[in-house]
Amino acid sequence: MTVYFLCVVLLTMGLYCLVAKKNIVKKVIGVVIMDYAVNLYLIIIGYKTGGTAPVVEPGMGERALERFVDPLPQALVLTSIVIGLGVLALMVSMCIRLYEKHGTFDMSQISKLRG
Amino acid sequence: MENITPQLYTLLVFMVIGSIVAIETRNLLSAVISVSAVGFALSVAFLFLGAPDIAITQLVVEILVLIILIRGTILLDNTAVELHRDTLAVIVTLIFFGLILGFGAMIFGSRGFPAFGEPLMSVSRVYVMRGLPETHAANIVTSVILDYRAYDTMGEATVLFGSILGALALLRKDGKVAKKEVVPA
Amino acid sequence: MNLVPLFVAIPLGVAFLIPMIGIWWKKSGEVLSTLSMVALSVMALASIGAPAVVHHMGGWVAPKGIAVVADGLSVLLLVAVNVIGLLCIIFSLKYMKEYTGLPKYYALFMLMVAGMNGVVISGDLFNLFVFLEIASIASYALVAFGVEADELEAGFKYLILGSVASVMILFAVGTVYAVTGSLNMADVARTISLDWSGPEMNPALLLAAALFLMGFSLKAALVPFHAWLPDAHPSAPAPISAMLSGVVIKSLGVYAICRVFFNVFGFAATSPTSVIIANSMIGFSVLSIVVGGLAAVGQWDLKRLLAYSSIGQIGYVTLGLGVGARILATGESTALAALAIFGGLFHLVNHAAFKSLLFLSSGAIQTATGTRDMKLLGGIREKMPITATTTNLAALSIAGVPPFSGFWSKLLIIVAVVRAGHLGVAAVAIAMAFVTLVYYVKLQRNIIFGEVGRNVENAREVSAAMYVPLIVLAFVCVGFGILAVTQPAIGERMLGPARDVLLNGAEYVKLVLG
Amino acid sequence: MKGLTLIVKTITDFVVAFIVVFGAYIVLYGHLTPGGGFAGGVIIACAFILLMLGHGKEVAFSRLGERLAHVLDSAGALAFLIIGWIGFWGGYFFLNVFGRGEQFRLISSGMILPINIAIAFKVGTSLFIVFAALAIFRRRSFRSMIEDELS
Repeated sequence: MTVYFLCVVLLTMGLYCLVAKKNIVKKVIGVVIMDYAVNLYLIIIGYKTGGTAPVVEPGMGERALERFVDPLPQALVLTSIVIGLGVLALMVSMCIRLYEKHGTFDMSQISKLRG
Repeated sequence: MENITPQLYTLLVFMVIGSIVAIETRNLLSAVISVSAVGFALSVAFLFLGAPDIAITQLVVEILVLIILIRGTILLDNTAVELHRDTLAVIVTLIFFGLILGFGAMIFGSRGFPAFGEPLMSVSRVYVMRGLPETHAANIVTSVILDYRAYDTMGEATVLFGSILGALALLRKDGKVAKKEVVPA
Repeated sequence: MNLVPLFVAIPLGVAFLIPMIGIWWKKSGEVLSTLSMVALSVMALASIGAPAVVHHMGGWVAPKGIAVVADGLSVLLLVAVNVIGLLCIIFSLKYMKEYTGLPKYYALFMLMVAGMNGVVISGDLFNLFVFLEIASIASYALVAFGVEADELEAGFKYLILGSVASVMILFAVGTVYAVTGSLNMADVARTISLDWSGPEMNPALLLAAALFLMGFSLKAALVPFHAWLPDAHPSAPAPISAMLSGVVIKSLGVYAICRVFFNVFGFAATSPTSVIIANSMIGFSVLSIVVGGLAAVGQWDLKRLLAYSSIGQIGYVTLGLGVGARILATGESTALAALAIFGGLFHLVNHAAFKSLLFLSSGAIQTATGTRDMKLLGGIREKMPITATTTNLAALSIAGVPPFSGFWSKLLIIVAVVRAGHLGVAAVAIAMAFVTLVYYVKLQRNIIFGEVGRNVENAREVSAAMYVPLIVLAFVCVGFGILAVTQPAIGERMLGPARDVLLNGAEYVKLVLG
Repeated sequence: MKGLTLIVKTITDFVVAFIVVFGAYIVLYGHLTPGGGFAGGVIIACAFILLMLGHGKEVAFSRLGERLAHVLDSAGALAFLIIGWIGFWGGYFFLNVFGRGEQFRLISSGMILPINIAIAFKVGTSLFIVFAALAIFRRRSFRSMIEDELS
């Protein structure tokens, strides 16, 4: 149970980084940490005590299959990691484009728009 | 039937500390390297949790993330000087932090949420039991992502395609052919 | 053989082809995307009134594989997305001429359409998340497509907040999976209704519901989560603003809220969770109506005014749906819930039509005059008669002047709210309807009528590729208003199936799982 | 100066081949052992990125032309979609109409292997392209600043 708890702590720390830090690279790092937290959470949901990796080897019986951890969250996490990578590439390209326009990574100096 | 809990806790505590360093350090290079350390710890944690596929992917993606972050951003500007702290944001987040932790304690201990190490597996039992005979893929995770849920994986490939296309679109030289007078808002 | 997957497969195929062919054939984007959007619109319009269909991807039957479902609600959204997408593409043909990198623009546009179609027909929670990401990522890139400083900043803001929303939604999906052991919406709904619809509350499901509500509200820009919208919508190129305001916030936000809460979580009369969800929906809606309306009054940037107005109008849509949900959750009369939901859906369609019309008009005005500052505009009626007329019609419609369509949908929502007994909410909704009128009168006086502004003197009417979509949308706005009064049967045919999907949440389980 | 020192260049040349082979192994055996198209594709992309870091982008592009990379990127995604379409012809989108073959063999499990290869092409080329684009953009826009740093 404490494991879930630490995941949530990690998630909140990412959120804190996103909200409180002004540097846009720091904001990117916040998003990355949040991604880690969610991926870990999903894998932990699928863990079975004493479980093994869900790869069948020749001659495995029913008992061995019973010990497999849940494969579905792993499939979800694989997708989620890829999405995270894609978002990161997009974010980094926005960051260096912003740097080119403003010469700084500081959001409070970049910010002109009023929300 | 080894007990992995001690290793898992060690890794998780390491990850939390690494994240704190990444968030609070003034030097962006240190921040990026700390966050990558967290990522590598995550990859090891996946290995302990019986997810070698994810561990491999996390590892290689982490390398790429590190390279992209360093080459893309850090070489430009390395220091993150906080001119002034946004106290309101800090307070709001701390309150949020407390709420989530309290809420989490309530949820993760409750009857409605399965305890750690006892997943329900109502649908995935079918994957585990019938995966090999139905799809002929020995790696059940692959059989899930590329056969049972291939449509999701197509979406995943599309996300990557879209984000790369978006990044290329954002990195082109000039946005407009001939600039017109634009009156700022 | 049912053709539902083509709504995703066609735009995806086109999006993959355009960058490849675009290396040799510069016009590929324009041609391929227009053709495919025509095909998609025809398919969407043809499926109105057809019986609901389920397609099991890969032949794996529902809980094992991914199901794709096109029921009444999905078809309604498919029509809105594809028809408005087609009009925006036609508008882009001329408008986007001043930008570079056009193959990338059209490919991203098609990805956005594919993502929205995928969200709308998805029958699986994780699949919904994946397609939501496709649409979001394409829209992040499109918002910053002009690569000017403020566009990049708006895009970055949108990207950061969108990532937060995505993380919340994924966390919620994981929690739902942990509790129910399945990802298929119908299967999850069945498990929840069997195990957790009693008076005992499952805190984990409440957490999942809260995270879903926050995540989707961020995508829909309901008020505590609206910070990205007033920057992102004005910064984007006009056709993209029209798509964002017209359909993206609806299909990624409002539709997802409807599907997840009405069909998956369900508003069972005995469950305390459902009342909490319905109350928070109403709360967010009222906040959106008030904040969006009041903020819009003070704007002088045309597109920013429209963006704030979108927040307020989305508030009306979710108000109708939320009141309907609350009535279902407290187990009062179903007929009243039907009225509220019908009003909400009607306003959703109306808003899709007139807000995309207004954003496209703002693009036409910007092209002709080079500005969107309302202080520099004025008197375009003399120089650009067609654009002025269509803008005027849209403004009248959105301001809720009878007999235009916006009046009828707002009337239905307010009547439902009053009859449900939320008099305070109704008073706010009525007051803010007058505020809407105020800022559209301001828009009319400063842009359409009045003295000819400095930038308008040399303006000329835009070319046909730009005003044809405007005229079509104007006809839709007026047509809905007239049809709503004279031919209620047509409205029933369009919106009835969608309303029934939301009203009888349990039918969905039977449809998918048989 | 293009790229890094001679030692790095020599070792890079030597290592890249191994990395690509390893990536190909991860891709091809994705349905039998842990790994798959995505992880393998990223490994292959890393090999090309290593080339670019060691030798400069010209050498990397001489091994994989820029235009070819763009075409492969789209083609990989398109191949995936076409495999889905082939199944649609049999009644369901993504229906596995290919023969399943014998268990635990390389050529088995129908469409999984072709999809893995398609994903590997798609992921490998697209990550390479985006990295190259980031590097080129940086060099174009911040040339003076980077030269200061290197000198």
